[in-house]
Amino acid sequence: MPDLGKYALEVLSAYGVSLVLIVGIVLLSVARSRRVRAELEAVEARRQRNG
Amino acid sequence: MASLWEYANPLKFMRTTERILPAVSALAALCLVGGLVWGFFFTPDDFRQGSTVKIFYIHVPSAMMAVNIWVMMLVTSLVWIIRRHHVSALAARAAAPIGAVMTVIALFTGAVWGQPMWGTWWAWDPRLTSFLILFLFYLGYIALWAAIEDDDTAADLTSVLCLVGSVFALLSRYAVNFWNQGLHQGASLSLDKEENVADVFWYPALVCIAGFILLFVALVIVRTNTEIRARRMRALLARERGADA
Amino acid sequence: MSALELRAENLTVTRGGAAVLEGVSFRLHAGRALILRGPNGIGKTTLLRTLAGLQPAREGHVSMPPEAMAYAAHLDGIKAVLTVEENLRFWASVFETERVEEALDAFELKGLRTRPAGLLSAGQKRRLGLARLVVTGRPIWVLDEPTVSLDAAAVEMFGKVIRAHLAQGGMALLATHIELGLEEAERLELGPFKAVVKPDEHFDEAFL
Amino acid sequence: MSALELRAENLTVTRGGAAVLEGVSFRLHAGRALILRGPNGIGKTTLLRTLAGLQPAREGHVSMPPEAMAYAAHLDGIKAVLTVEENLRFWASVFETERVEEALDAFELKGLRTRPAGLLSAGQKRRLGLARLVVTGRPIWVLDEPTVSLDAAAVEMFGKVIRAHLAQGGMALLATHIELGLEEAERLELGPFKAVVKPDEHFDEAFL
Amino acid sequence: MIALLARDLRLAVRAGGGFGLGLSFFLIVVVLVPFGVGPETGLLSRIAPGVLWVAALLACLLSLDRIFALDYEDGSLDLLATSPLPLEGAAAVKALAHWLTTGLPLVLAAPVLALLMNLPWQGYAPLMLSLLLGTPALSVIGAFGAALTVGIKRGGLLLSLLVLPLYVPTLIFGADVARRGAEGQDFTTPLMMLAGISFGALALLPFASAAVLRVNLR
Amino acid sequence: MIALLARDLRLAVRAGGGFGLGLSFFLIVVVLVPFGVGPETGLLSRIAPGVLWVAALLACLLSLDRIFALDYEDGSLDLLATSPLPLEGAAAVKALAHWLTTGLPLVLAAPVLALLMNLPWQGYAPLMLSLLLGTPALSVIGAFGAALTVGIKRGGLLLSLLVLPLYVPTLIFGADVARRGAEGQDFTTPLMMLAGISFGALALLPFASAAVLRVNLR
Ligand code: HEM
Ligand SMILES: Nc1ncnc2c1ncn2[C@@H]1O[C@H](COP(=O)(O)OP(=O)(O)OP(=O)(O)O)[C@@H](O)[C@H]1O
Ligand SMILES: Nc1ncnc2c1ncn2[C@@H]1O[C@H](COP(=O)(O)OP(=O)(O)OP(=O)(O)O)[C@@H](O)[C@H]1O
Ligand SMILES: [Mg+2]
Ligand SMILES: [Mg+2]
Repeated sequence: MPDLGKYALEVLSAYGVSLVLIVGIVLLSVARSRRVRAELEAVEARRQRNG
Repeated sequence: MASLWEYANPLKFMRTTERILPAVSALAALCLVGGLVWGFFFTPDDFRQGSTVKIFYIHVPSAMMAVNIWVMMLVTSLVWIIRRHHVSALAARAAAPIGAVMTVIALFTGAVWGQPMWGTWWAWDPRLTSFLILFLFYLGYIALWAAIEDDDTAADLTSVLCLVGSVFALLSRYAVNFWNQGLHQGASLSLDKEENVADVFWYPALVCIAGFILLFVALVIVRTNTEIRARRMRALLARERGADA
Repeated sequence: MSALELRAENLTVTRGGAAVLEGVSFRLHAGRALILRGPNGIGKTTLLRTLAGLQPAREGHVSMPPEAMAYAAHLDGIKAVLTVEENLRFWASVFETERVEEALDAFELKGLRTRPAGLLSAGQKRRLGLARLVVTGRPIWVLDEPTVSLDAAAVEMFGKVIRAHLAQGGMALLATHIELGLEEAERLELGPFKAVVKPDEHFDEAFL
Repeated sequence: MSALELRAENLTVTRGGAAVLEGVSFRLHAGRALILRGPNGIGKTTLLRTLAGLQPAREGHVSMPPEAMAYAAHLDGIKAVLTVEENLRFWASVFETERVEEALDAFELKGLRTRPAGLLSAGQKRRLGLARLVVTGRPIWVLDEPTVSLDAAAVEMFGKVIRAHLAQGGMALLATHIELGLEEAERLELGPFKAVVKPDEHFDEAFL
Repeated sequence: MIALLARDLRLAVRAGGGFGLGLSFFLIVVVLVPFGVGPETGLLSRIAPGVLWVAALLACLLSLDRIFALDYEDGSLDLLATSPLPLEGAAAVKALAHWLTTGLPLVLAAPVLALLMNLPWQGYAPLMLSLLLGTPALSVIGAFGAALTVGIKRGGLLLSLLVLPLYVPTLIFGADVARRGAEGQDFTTPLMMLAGISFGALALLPFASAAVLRVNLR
Repeated sequence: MIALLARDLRLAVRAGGGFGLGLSFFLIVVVLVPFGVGPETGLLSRIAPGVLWVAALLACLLSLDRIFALDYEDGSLDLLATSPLPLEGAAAVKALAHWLTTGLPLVLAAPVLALLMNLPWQGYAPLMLSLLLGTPALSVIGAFGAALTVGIKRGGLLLSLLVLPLYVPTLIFGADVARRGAEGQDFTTPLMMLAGISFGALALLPFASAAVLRVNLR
């Protein structure tokens, strides 16, 4: 861990919040992608069955 | 050589992009982690700014992305208006929330940086102010997409909003400059060597910028494909309903 | 009125992104009326809106431009706070004609001319909406369920106005579920044109 | 269900300040249904709203409180963004009953339970609106034109639900223009109760 | 009651931005003010408490017409009125839902916007306290106004006219708490007054709203 | 065109307060601000130009949704779109009618409210000039936003969110003219910019509005 001096709080919070936001949007995107993919597959399967 | 427009076919777009997605994501992760770790742990403090220079590695890439994502949305909106390729409209829709998040990151890191540097969290500096306005544009754009039921209508309306909004965003940028002269750093990529940030700080920053760009590409791929699937699903459900009736 | 023939060829009309009717073709000569028939939801309203130029057709061709048509639908754009006459005068000046008196006469609205439209009964309101057609002076009338909430006497009034319009060389295109007493009109059953979903459709087309 | 008899005595109901129906009286025993008939504008809707407690009667008396009644009209308070089941569950918890499954069954909505109500067809939406009645668990159903936009199969479904409700000792009061297939129900013609404007009314009463 | 609250919150979330829009309006008004009065931080920090309060009030105001109008239009309100829920309770719950979707986010967002307006640091706690105490009053008063205008088409502007004068006392005491706080003065008196108004409004206005709704449903 | 203008004006007058409501909102916001920031005249007169501009802008904003929504709901817009009037012209005329019923009264009322805010005397002319030049831009930009949201139920808040960022340049230059005027400085540069924005918006935005309306009518 580097010595951040008197600005430790600033630097750490900048990194922390940014990382949380980035990870947040990545997770949201992936989760929604999974969900929509599954839903679409269900609909397509129903379509195959019903012709 | 096949025309670029072939990729406007949703299926082809999805196949191609999903093939390259793992590589892009891996590279993005590598660059991001590498650049940030390099920047955070292995660069010296600036003699004036102390350890706060480390914020640079997030602040600058996110600020650049925030602007460039809007430009990309403008281009894809134009493509939709002119050639009516659905993928294009959906890519703009997929990109907007990423742009908004980038704007928030730039604003937040800037504010945190401003406190030690300028002695204030926020000043109505032109660049900061125009970022705030950019954020509002992102919000309006996203809200309009969300509010309209019909997909093609939404695509058309948001595209026009993006066009008109870009013009007004430029105007605002100019107006804000006129309104208040600023505190903020000039562009560091300027040719004037004096103003440039020292190389020690620049190499990791370049890696971070590459990381942010790759991250954006990966996210846009995932989100665009999600939008394509959601669109397809709505179309199928509408048909089922049509067949029931 | 110069219109000689209205031809629609192989029209495909869409609603909410999905094709509703496919391959609709018909011809209509000056002085004739055509009644569109079909069950609820078949796409009558959609077809009429397409002809009137309010939405683009996905495919096909119409021989006359929307500027030749006067469109009237369920919502008749009547302002409750304006009087009957003011409502008509407004449309007359938009369409640059002078036929307000004629229109008031045709639908027996003379006695109501100074009544604010908001105080009219449903049937009277409908008559005012139809009177607007006279005022447009356009050759092709495109009417979506014109006789909703009219009583028998008013339906007859409407029939007379249509016949007079046709006699002057105009045309009329009507969608309706009930009999209008226009025996001489041609009929077009829309059932056969219902768009079918092809099972082998490509993924990218499935958006549409 | 404890209700034994619903008596309305000498009701006068008003709309927009003017009396619409006067001196309406009827009795309805547990297990029976009453159909209100009359031309457009006679005041059926007004009467039903008065019984349901949404507006006060100017005169007269009703033997059972509005709390015994479940009211359903043209607007059925369905939220487009909630699913079918969520819509029903909401009303079930408002009325503190547990009969959601029963209601879904009765109107064959099980297959649609997770569909957002905004995507239902008009007839399905109406079925959902009627399913709400089952969920209320109240003895007297007050229904204003319940079968609008229902097809024949759904009307039959509705008849079955009504009969089941009556068989449990409930009551139903219906206003309708069309036949519901409830031959056993009593009928009340509202024509004779139409309010007449008395010429000798006092000036201050004329405000009412 | 809880079911009604849950439903209203769910509707606000699903119907796209019940939360977001009021908040964005708050943000926008606060951003516009510096464009109007100029970027000087000293001046901005002096007017910050007042501007934040006025902006919060306007943001509340603009979302008021959703409280009852949508339920009126689709018939839910008729059905609620004939349900076992007392209409007073329904009116109170709907005001609560409005507060949760609009007022509470405003309270939470206020510090961020206060930053933009350069509020002195000692002003943050009083600002949030005053908003926390005051916005519930804004919601119940607004619900009363919304109940009054529920039958009127496009009644938005009329609603504003009716409600804004009613907002004046809340605004005066609320902004006073925030201002005194920012200047480091004692603010117990206006705080007590603000609390009094809030509790009074919360206790009494739902009855008025219900009475007015009954009239409008007739 | 003239017929459409005449009709819109007549509707505004008859429908109860097309003129009055925007104006009263302007009045109320301007009155609320002193309650918010405190009664000090020095402070008030400094922020007066900015507050008047922001209040005028909000008053404009709140009446925007009437521009197209009422005509959309009763079918008039369909009929207008199929009439010989070019839709671009109709959009321009409707923005003009909005300006005549909202913007112009605001310009005329501004001096009275400036009095309430203790605007220095030399600030009156620039204030009115800037409002006179700026409010037409507000109306056409607003008409564009109204055209975008015409199909959306209760789109009012969304409309604000879309339109307010577009108002930023107009606001900045307009308020700058008024502020410099009040401080006795030279204000030709911002005035030219304001005029430029107004004429640009007037010349181009009606086309965008018409395009967007066509999409919404589909
Ligand atoms: C909250 C507010 C802030 C925002 C929205 C913001 C925005 C931006 C933007 C848009 C850039 C442009 C990137 C480029 O052109 O390459 C940038 C770069 C930069 N910002 Fe900020 N900034 C903020 C606060 C700060 C603060 C407080 C500092 C530190 C003192 C700072 C230091 C820098 C530096 C050093 C750069 C790199 C400039 C360059 O490219 O040479 N920023 N910022
Ligand atoms: N927004 C929408 N998205 C998808 N499909 C829709 C939408 N609106 C309507 N439809 C469907 O389009 C079809 C055609 O509707 P249209 O109004 O043209 O029918 P119509 O023949 O006029 O019916 P009616 O006799 O009831 O007037 C219907 O099946 C309807 O369900
Ligand atoms: N706001 C009002 N002011 C005055 N009279 C009104 C108002 N609204 C409705 N009316 C009148 O009240 C009468 C009763 O209306 P009501 O809706 O009860 O009739 P109804 O029997 O239900 O008709 P329908 O068969 O068409 O449903 C009608 O004659 C109507 O014209
Ligand atoms: Mg139809
Ligand atoms: Mg009725």
